[in-house]
Amino acid sequence: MKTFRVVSQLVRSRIISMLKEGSRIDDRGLLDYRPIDVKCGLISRANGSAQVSIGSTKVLAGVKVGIGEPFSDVPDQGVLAVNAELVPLASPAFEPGPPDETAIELARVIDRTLRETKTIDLKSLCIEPGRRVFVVFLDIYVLDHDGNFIDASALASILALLNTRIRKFSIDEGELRYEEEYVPLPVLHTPVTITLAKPDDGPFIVDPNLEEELSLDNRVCISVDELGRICAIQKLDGSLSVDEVFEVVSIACKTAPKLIEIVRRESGLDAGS
Amino acid sequence: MKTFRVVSQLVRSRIISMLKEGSRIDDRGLLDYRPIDVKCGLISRANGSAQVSIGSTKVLAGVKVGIGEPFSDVPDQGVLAVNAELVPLASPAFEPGPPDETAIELARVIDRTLRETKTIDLKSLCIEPGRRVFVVFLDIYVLDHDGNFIDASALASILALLNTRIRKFSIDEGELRYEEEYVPLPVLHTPVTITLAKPDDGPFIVDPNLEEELSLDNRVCISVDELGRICAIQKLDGSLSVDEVFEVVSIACKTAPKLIEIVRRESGLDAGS
Amino acid sequence: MKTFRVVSQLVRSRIISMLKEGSRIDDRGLLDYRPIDVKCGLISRANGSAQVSIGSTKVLAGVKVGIGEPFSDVPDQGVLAVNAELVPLASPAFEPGPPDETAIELARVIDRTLRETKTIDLKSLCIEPGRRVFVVFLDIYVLDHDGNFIDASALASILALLNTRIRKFSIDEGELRYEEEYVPLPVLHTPVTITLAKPDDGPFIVDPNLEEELSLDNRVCISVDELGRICAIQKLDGSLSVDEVFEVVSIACKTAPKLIEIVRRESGLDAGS
Amino acid sequence: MSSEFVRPDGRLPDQLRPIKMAVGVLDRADGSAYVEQGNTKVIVAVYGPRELHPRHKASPEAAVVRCRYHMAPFSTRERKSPNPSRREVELSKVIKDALSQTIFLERFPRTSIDVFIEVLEADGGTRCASINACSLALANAGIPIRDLISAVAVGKYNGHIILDLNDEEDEAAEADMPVAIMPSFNKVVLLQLNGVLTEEEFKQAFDLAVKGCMEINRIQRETLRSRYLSIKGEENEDV
Amino acid sequence: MSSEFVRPDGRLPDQLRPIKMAVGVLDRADGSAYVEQGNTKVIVAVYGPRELHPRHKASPEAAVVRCRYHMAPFSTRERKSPNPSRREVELSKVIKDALSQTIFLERFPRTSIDVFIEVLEADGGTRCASINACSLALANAGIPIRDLISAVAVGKYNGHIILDLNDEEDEAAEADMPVAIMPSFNKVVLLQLNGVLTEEEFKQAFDLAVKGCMEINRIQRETLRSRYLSIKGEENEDV
Amino acid sequence: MSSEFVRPDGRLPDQLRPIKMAVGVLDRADGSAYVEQGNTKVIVAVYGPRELHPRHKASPEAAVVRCRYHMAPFSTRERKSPNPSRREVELSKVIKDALSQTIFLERFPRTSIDVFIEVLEADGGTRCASINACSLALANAGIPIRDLISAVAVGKYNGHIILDLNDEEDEAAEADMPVAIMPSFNKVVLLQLNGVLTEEEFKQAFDLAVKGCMEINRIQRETLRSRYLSIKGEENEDV
Repeated sequence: MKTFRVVSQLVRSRIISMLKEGSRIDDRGLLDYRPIDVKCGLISRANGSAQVSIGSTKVLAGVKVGIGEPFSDVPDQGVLAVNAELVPLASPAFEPGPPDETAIELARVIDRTLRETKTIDLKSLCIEPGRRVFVVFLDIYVLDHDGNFIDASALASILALLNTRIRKFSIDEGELRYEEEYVPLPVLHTPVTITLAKPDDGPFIVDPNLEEELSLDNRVCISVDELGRICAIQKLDGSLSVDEVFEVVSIACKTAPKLIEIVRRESGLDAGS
Repeated sequence: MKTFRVVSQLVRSRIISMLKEGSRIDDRGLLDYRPIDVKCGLISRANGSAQVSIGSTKVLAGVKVGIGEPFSDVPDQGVLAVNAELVPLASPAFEPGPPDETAIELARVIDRTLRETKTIDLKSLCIEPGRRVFVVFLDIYVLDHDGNFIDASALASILALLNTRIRKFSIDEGELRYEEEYVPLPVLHTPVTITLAKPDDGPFIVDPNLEEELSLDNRVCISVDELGRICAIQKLDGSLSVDEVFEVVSIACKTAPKLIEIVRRESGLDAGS
Repeated sequence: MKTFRVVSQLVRSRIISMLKEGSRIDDRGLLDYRPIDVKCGLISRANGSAQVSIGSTKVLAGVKVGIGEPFSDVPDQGVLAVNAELVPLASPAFEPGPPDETAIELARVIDRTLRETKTIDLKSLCIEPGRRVFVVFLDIYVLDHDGNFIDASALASILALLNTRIRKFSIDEGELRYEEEYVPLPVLHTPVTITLAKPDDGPFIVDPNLEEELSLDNRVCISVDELGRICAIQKLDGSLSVDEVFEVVSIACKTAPKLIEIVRRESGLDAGS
Repeated sequence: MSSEFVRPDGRLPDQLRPIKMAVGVLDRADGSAYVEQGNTKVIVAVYGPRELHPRHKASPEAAVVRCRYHMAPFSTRERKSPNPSRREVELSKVIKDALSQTIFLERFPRTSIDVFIEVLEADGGTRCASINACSLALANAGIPIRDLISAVAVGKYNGHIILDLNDEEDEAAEADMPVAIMPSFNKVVLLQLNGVLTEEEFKQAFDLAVKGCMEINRIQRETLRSRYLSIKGEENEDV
Repeated sequence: MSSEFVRPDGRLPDQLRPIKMAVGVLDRADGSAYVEQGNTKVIVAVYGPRELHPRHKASPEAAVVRCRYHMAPFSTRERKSPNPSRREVELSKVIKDALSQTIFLERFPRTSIDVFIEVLEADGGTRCASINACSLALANAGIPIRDLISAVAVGKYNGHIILDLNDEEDEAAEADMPVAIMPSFNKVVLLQLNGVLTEEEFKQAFDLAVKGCMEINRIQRETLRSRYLSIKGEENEDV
Repeated sequence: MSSEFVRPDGRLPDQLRPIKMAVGVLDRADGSAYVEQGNTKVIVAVYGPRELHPRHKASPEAAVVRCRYHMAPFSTRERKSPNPSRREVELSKVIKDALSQTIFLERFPRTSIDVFIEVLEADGGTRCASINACSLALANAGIPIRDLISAVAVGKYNGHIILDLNDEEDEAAEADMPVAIMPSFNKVVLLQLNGVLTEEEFKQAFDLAVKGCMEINRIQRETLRSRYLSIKGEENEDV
């Protein structure tokens, strides 16, 4: 998809030479995100939803909860199914059709981030072991792609999950009973993802915009949760030196709390919100 | 499919100028169909079948009745499944492969015509509510495309349904029992479809042949049943003025009885046949 | 796939003119196979496996045994499912993607060879008639294509089946019980396939290598079992005269025992092995 | 029309749902628009005119309109598979046909104009809301059009002819008839009937649809003038 | 052959089913034919030689034959999904290979000759009926061919070698062997065996197939001469 | 690292499984290699640089690497459908990205270099074994590379940081982290973490991975020198 570089050689050179002097084309600090804007609960037909803008990159995540069969290796757990669509609205480089390798990579990075941290308490979503469990469908829709849709997707995903309400239920002798009341989905953690990029010879930045993404050869994303645990890494483009690997992990761990604070504030986890 | 106009500018001009003077290239009246030929019951392995020719346009419809699951929103009704194939025999413009947008539109227009009039008494085709019902597969095969395959498909479809015989059955304590005897499918109505076309500046015709279809920019089809009820409309190409909308509906309502008479005669619904 | 002939006109002419004088470019006799090399049981995760090389043509066949539903017309029999992949490792002419017509033809010829001879005793693989039976998945992987992958696939298939071990089981009041012990799959016959080719004007050869396959216009394969029964024929390329049909059948019947001996030796069916 | 008939959501038979429209809502697209009609929410992006691949699909005489009507998996009551359904394929076609009537296609030979519709929430009337958004997005992209197309559905519900059905009404309706018009030209560019009407009811319904389209057209024009419009002071934010 | 053995439908072992053939049955196609053998009904259209897209699939030396053998959903006992099955893919290939032997392909470089087969009713022997219809349709299209290919299946049923199996016989048969020949050249262009035969049985069966093909070839030639032929005064109408 | 911790298969935490490598194992391919790490068995073929179809996917500036990581249906505990899974699509991408770092792509504009990986048996670490085999196959094909990429997974299992997880360990592990490096350049070209680690554990694990890669790189170099290598005298034959 990104085989054609839509960025000119001139812009690319300028971005790299500015970075070497410690500045960015949009005047941000190297480790600063663009403005982040959040709207939760836009989609009333979804169980949960959140739209996140980072600069003009815009991602909408929606959650639907249904009933299905558990995986045979964890028969007593609900199912989390993450899907991502790079819909062609978002970029001239995106084409209609089933998810390509980039969309699949996005979905799988978010999936791992949520799954490995046990962010959703899937055990509490079992109805009848081995037969029926709740299935949490998380659908990620990238609507406008101005770079770094992974971090925006991670934020929209966790916010949509925190926004999700399901009918309170009880299991009475194998019978599923719903009550009138709606309750939150059991969400136990708030992992976020930090994407870093750098030119072959120059410093790391976080949250590359599209021009930066296309100009910088090396890119990696790292997920970190509120306990400071590293819960997913994916080298995306290019390469890192062995020392740089430690550097990106360190930057990610330092940056995560700022994003987690946004999640907590926007989702009402913090009392002061 | 029709992006390339296989009709020459000369033919097109001649068709339009003749129409403005009230005549057609094949000498028909503006509101006359080409000769209609019907053969019922050709396919002995099908539960019902009918082949309809309108001029040299030829459509074969076959009905198979099987057993399947009902839709969850109507658990006590049988299922009607309409599929249309524009098989590549029929035209150099048709390609092998899954149904394209034109074939899907055809199937959905026929489906709506039959479904909205409740032409098949689906309630009588329930075996075990929510679990097992009869499924009526109606497959439409366009074999030769010389224009107006929609009307030919609608005729072939209703005639194939009227031709359909199923084993007489009874439900005895949830058990399905077949008897030796075959009985007709419960078909309650006889809707037909009328396609009209016109040049931007000229009169309406019915039953455009292929050269007319390719020469006239505006086309619409309307389904009407034996009670005079309008039961489907689809603007196909171009546009109509607000007044023309009323005109096409009026023409369709006046033309329908002639087609319905053919259906009744060929299917033996009329005693005099 | 073979629309482009990768063999030069020069090689082609040389192969044909040598054949007319009774000799082959690799010095083999007309009815000689290239060296055949067999390795059984390479894949420990499979229930059975065998790799067969004929010259540098290399095919790996693996067998997995699972549980599934029987076919509705033989509810009391296990299922044999044969699939063949011409993986793109094997030839610049093979492309990634679902099996094309050549791969499907390969799988279906092998399938018929095994099915018509009742090589696997499928009746003994029924668990619960109409509901649950053992399914024998035979997957054929062509890894290196230097001609005649059909015969190599047939050898690898029967050897993989003979190599297959399943947990000993018993059916106790409809309950499936496994024992610790592993037992061989019930394989009753040892059919093999012989491929012959000839120029329009010249003698038949067996086991054409790739250059021969691309140079000779006429090709046919014939399966024969240890009882001398002809159990599959497929004309592959070109044509045969009526007399030549009898000739190829006769050659196949004479050649089969040599291949069957290899199967028996490598699988340990012969005591002397 | 019996003015005393009150609909499930309290509307009168000839009353539109609250409408919200905005243009230029996406940065990468050449043109974009967002439309809400009641709970139905649609976002549209337009790209083009641009080079069409593969080239043999291009026309030497005019631009080709390509249109994808697509529903987000979370937009419907039950989760919808992201694979295009037959309904989505049909709606893509009829919307494409409608838009092709208003664009000056002959000015852009060998190109495509690509219209991408995402239904974010589906509560009835999604194809009409889509067409309304497409019109705005084409205008926002600066693509020359003959007229702003406006669309609305009418239907027959409990024996009454009503305007702008929501999902609850649609499911129980005897008939549902989406209509799109080019008001300045008095042209009908989309017309479908799903259901059963007498000739008399059809006339009544169609007249109501034309009135509804005129009202929507007025709001579209205001939106383009102000680049943003919120009718009836809803609290919901735009996307 | 034991002439006393009578088959389920009353035929003798070496007896063909009633055959009906017609050419030029479709208007749009360059050539077409319809063939009935017993209840098996097949219709074929030929288009070409015509330009082949995409061009890199064309050959600078000869025409490419493309062939689709396809079964109508209502043609079989259980409804068949319209998606091509593995069986349909294989049969398309072996029919294509057979037809490629008879067409003067080298006269039409860079083109395709497209053969579309629709099985309308399947009661055994559909690939052979298809080949018989393809031959007629190629001739009807005026495509130069070396010979009219003729095909029929033979098989072993209850220990007897029989000609032209219907579905009931096919399902119970020990062997089914479709054969297609170019009679004037004494060439076998399709040969498949599905089942088990001794070498002796094979010879007997193959000889019977050749005889059957000759009989069918005669009927094909008469059909082309009269453009229409109905053998044995069946009541059924052609398609 | 607690050297007293012994793993299910008796290995020490920092111990690789037995490794077997061979190059030039296939005749048709331009380059090929076979790698076994424990029971994990992988075969790789490289074709190219060669002309790329369709041409608009080629780059005028450099070769395009295309990579397919594919698992044989019999390679896994339950039979795997041959259709590519989402996991296989992702792994194809990350392996392709890794290989693209080492090949002098700019020397072969307008071409593709096609890397086909077949996992014949999957017992953990298949992507790393694949990368190790890809390196060898590229070298075997004579494609100029900057360095021989070497890969191995590290993980956290029962609280211990361990090297080169097999399937049993992988399924029970708290974290699994595949790493690929270009040793002469000290470059990390593949890095994924699947699981949860503290920053401290990450450092420990990553250091262990680098050591493991160095050991594998030594074996790769010996293999290329001898064209065949069998470590630790395993009885299994190579493919």
